[in-house]
Amino acid sequence: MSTVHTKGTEMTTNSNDAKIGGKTSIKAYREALNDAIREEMRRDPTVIVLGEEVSGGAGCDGQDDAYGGVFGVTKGLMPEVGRERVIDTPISEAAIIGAAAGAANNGLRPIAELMFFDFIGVSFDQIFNQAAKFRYMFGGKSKTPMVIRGTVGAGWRAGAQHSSILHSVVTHIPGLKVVMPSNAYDAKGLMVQAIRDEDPVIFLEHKVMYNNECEVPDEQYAIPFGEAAFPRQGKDVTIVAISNMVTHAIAAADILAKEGITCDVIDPRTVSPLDDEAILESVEVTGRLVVVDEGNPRCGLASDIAGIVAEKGFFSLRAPIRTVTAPHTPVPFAPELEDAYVPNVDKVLAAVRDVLGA
Amino acid sequence: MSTVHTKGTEMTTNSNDAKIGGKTSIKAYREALNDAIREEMRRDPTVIVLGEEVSGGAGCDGQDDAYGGVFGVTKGLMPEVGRERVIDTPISEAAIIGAAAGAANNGLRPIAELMFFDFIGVSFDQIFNQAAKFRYMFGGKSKTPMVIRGTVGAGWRAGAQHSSILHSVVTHIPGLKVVMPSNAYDAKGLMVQAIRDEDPVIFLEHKVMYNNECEVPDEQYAIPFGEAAFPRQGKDVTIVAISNMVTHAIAAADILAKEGITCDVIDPRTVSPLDDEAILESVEVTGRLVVVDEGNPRCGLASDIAGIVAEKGFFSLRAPIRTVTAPHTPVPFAPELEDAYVPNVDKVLAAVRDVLGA
Amino acid sequence: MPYQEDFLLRAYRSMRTIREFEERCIKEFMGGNIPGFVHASNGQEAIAVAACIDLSDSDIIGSTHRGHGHCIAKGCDVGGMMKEVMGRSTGLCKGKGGSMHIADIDKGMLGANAIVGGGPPLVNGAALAAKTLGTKNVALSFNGDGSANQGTTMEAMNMAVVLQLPHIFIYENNGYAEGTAANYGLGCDSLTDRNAGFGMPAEYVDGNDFFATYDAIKVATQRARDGGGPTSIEAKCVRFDGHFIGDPQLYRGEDEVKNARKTEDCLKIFRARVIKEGWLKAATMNAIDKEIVAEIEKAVADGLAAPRPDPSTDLLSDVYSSY
Amino acid sequence: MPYQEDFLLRAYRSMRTIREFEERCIKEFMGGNIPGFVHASNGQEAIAVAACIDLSDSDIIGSTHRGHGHCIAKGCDVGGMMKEVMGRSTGLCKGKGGSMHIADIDKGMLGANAIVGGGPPLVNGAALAAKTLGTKNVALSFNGDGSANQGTTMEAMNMAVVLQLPHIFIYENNGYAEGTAANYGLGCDSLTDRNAGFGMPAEYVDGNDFFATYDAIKVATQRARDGGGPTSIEAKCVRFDGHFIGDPQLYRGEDEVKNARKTEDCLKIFRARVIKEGWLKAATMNAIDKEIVAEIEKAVADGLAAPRPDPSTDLLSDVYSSY
Ligand SMILES: Cc1ncc(C[n+]2csc(CCOP(=O)(O)OP(=O)(O)O)c2C)c(N)n1
Ligand SMILES: Cc1ncc(C[n+]2csc(CCOP(=O)(O)OP(=O)(O)O)c2C)c(N)n1
Ligand SMILES: [Mg+2]
Ligand SMILES: [Mg+2]
Repeated sequence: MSTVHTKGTEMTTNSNDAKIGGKTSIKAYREALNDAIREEMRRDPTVIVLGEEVSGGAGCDGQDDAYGGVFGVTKGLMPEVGRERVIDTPISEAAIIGAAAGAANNGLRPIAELMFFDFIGVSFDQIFNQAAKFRYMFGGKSKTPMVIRGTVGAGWRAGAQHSSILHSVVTHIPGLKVVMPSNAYDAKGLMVQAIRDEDPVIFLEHKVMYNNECEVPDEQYAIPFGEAAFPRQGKDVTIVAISNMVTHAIAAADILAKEGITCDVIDPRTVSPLDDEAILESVEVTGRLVVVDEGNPRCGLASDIAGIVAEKGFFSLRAPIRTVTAPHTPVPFAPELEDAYVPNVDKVLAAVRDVLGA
Repeated sequence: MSTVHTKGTEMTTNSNDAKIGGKTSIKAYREALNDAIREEMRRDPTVIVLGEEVSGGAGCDGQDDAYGGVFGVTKGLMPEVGRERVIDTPISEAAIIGAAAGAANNGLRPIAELMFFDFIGVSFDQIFNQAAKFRYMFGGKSKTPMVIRGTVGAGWRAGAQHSSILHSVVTHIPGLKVVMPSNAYDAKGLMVQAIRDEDPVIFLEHKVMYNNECEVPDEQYAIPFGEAAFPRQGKDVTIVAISNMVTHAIAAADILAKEGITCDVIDPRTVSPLDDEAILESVEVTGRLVVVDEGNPRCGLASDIAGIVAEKGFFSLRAPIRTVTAPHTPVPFAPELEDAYVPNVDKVLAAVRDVLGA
Repeated sequence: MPYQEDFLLRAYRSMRTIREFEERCIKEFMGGNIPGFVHASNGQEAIAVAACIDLSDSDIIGSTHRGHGHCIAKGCDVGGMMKEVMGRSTGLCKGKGGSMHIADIDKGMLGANAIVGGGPPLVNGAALAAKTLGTKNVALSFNGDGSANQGTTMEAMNMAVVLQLPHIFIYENNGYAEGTAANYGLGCDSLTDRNAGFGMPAEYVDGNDFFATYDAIKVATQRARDGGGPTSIEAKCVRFDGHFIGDPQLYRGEDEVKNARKTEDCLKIFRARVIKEGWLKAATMNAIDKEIVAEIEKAVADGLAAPRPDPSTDLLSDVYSSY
Repeated sequence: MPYQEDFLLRAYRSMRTIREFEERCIKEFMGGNIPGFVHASNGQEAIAVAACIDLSDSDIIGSTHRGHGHCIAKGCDVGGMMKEVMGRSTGLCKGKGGSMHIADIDKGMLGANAIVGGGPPLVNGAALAAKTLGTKNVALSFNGDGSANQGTTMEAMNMAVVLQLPHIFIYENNGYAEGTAANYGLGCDSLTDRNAGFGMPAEYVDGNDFFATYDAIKVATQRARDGGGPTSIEAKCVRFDGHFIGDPQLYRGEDEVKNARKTEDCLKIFRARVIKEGWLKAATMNAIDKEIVAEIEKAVADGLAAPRPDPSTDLLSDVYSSY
């Protein structure tokens, strides 16, 4: 193992966190999230879940908990803790986020679900003008411990209004924390931290990853925000990738490794706060940076990171920074177009070869 | 005059546009906007204005046109064209933007006002998921010629919810154009273009600039989008600034000029599309870049531009890029804090000296 | 005979086309030929057709995620629609939109909408254009029991009243918003009464009865054309299948759908009525059925044979008119 | 005597404090001592006090841009408030909030809100916390005739009914939203009827009459505490000054305000009533007036003398609990 990252420890499942003791199991991203929420709800009676279909079947003749969230993330929680704490709501996202924020200021730790994070549009004021700003506007005299969960990203042929990955928009907003786990291990640990955190946390789950499995400790553990993971370490190129793009970055690194090119793959795990130190430290060694992000390019995370490095790590750079992002278009529906829209291994490989050739 | 910019022609009032023939007058930013809208409404009966208090006094016993917009930008329009075309609305921003977008698809050219652009939060879906995406989702078979006007920025001691400058959020969104004039001349020409444009345009007016005056041609003229202005030209440092930050960039350039340091001040005027060619061309000469932006730093315009240059202009760079932005905080209320929040001449000067010293 | 034969034939054909289109969509989706999220409107055909049958191409409708029926009722080409839901480049939206974003501006179909409550503000805009330009056109939005609770919908209702827009708000109350009962999500006892409170005439009709629905909407449309402003029409109906195709529908009562298909099928009810009244013959309708089966069969075959979009030309186009 | 003397004295003192506070704000704003946008609530005191007088610090209110009166009625320190609107570091929010963002969580004052309609969803949250934790606390949101038309407000009403939240929606109908008449912005004839349509009890009261308003809110509050869910109370009132301080109010009718100040002043009406009924003596109230003038005088003097925030320490703090 390379020694690029001083903070890096031996990795479990793409993560560099110190190994959690005790039993582990192979868990899907979805299950890992479910475990995290369930255990926190058991531990802390102030944790509630609210949103559309978070249980499902409200007022209906058939089964209760019919969905458990349309992606099944909150399945089984309502039967255990009851409708008082797993609350199906009308289709009123502003009211959902507002209820969570107001409750967070009054003793609860709500986990609000935006079924698809694309629905931020009807609730954005409650997120960016209310929850995010309370503490500052009130001179530090309030806290708003809440989580807003939502599924993001393309890949499901869901079209332009159900496939966005709007992390850059929320990362822009001071007062929010933004979390984007790339695997089940991180999903669990980051969700635990998100629930226990005292600030509003935007927790973005990539919809193509719900079935992705890895080894996950059975016990609860919290992964601190702002600490990157290093799923691959190397000295030739730094690749920063987030959420599902980590999958492609790792695949690219593994291909390149066979050619003798070692990539330092950094998964920031949380975009706000961002572990820019880890990135700068890596670029100091590699001199080359590729940032892979599924978001649109303008004012997006890729240029955000590129900008930070161009400012603080300039003298380390030996080649132009390369960003690999979606194009400046909405997400198209047709499979061929959507596949061309989302960055993939080939594009990461091309970018890496490009910065190495330069 | 330097020859950095091949497209640059003799400047009128901070602008490099070819001089418009005919009479000019000294006009405030507010008046220039009013002129632009009034003339377009006279010329084209499909242009309408809608929003809260765009006329003012609806249903009241007192004067009609009592406000003409709370900043007076649309004053006098209603008495001329009637309430049918200058439409006061309830406080329902989603419905305002939606009405504009739906009307734009059906033969009108609406100018919708968000009294403060901070109100984007309650209307964001209609902007980013609807208006911005129609054309793409519908396979090019629709057009949405609409303008969303709003006042932005700090400086009025208006607090966290009335002082934001959220251009980075809308710049992120494909399908939108984003316009931010820095002076009355550009305000008029860009507003004319915005109204005549076939795509949704976000038109952001900085609230501290409404009284700023300069020479403005009496006749109508359209300034094309995506063409930067070069209010000062120079060879030592490139300063990119937008909206009211141009004022500070020019002031800094004038101070530095006395010391023999010449700054190439670039005002992109439109952030989307962005005239990145002009920026790259300039950095090729200067090798040094300072970006000044009032927005928050993360995923903001400053790092957007820094990222573009770090990718496409890397080999021109002789020093780290410096960004001068607001901090990662909401806008504070107290005057001392707000003044410390907004970038100013001193901070621009410090950044320029920094990149020169490097 | 209170309705012209031609009218009845058009109504039947339109409803039957929707039914067949949706049933084939379900089949093709299950067979892997249609990607994405698809929400079928079978069972709710009468409302779509009652609302659109009298409209011209310059009258505008705005639809929802469950929009196929509205498209067909408004005259969109089923071949173009099938290609669109299959994601083909000759689809109505070049394959860029898909089922949830299908639109056909030439037919006055302003788009399905994958954002619940996204449509009504936009339809206000279409109505505002009609009013401002003095065209006498009307605009209709389709809404659900669930989307009634979205703030955008309620804002749009109030604004339509304030500006006296020619906008008919149709609420298809199928009893469910995904897996949530309508009467859970709606705090009120009656959506119609709630809407009346906004200051517009509000009617409740049995949406399984094409004729009752048609008559109510006709009055509303005429009022809107005459400058009388908006109306709310809540039409009770039944969603015959899942919220989305593939939904296991665990939340539904046992035999609920089975019974509804028997007793609350708007197509059966229509047929029974027109036969009983002697307005149409069963044989005529059976012949139409056959034609439609063939038409949809061809739409599917054409769809499957249609070209796929080419990323090198299609991915980046159509974002702006110019940029 | 149907009201205790102590209660009446508290009510009078509170209303009188609001009046004096607002009138001084206007003066200090005009004198350049208060920066920003300030919306004064003088004229509307009775509603704020009627709503809050029985509440404990653990009951929650959410306010609007016109929030000074609500703060005072809820027990916020006027000295801390004056410092806050002046932007001083010893203000209630360290000078970071200002008039439009004044809050005092310890007093159950969840914040003014510069976003029209921003409050009701949040107050639902406070009510939800009370319900979930079983505290028997209630939550009140203040709303205007204008903010009634914001989708967030309407969503919040429906959700409050669905979840049976202990939330009282107070609508201060002062006839205006900025320079737009309430009956222009509201498409309905009666906001109270519209709100009733959402499925909650809805009352209309004369907000200039402290007692009528108090009685109605008391019933609603008790119902909420008892698990009976939300209520809407629309209280008619008069805004004595501009929308914001400095507003030329061109849209108002001639003598409209002058007349209202004569005949619709809730403070005068209160005094007249308690004197007529023999519940309080004029002299007692006059003495209170004097005390209050002195108190506000001191608040202003203290405010002007208070330290200003220090950017080097205060600009970057309080964004997060930890980051
Ligand atoms: C803003 C938003 N919230 C939630 C959803 C997810 N969603 C899609 S359809 C639907 C239910 C809509 O119910 P209803 O309006 O009754 O229409 P129906 O499905 O019954 O036709 C939901 C919650 C969405 N697409 N958009
Ligand atoms: C979302 C939003 N839209 C518009 C405004 C601007 N604005 C501030 S107060 C106001 C009028 C509010 O009217 P009303 O609710 O009746 O309250 P009042 O001012 O009469 O107390 C408006 C339009 C705002 N602050 N927020
Ligand atoms: Mg439904
Ligand atoms: Mg009002």
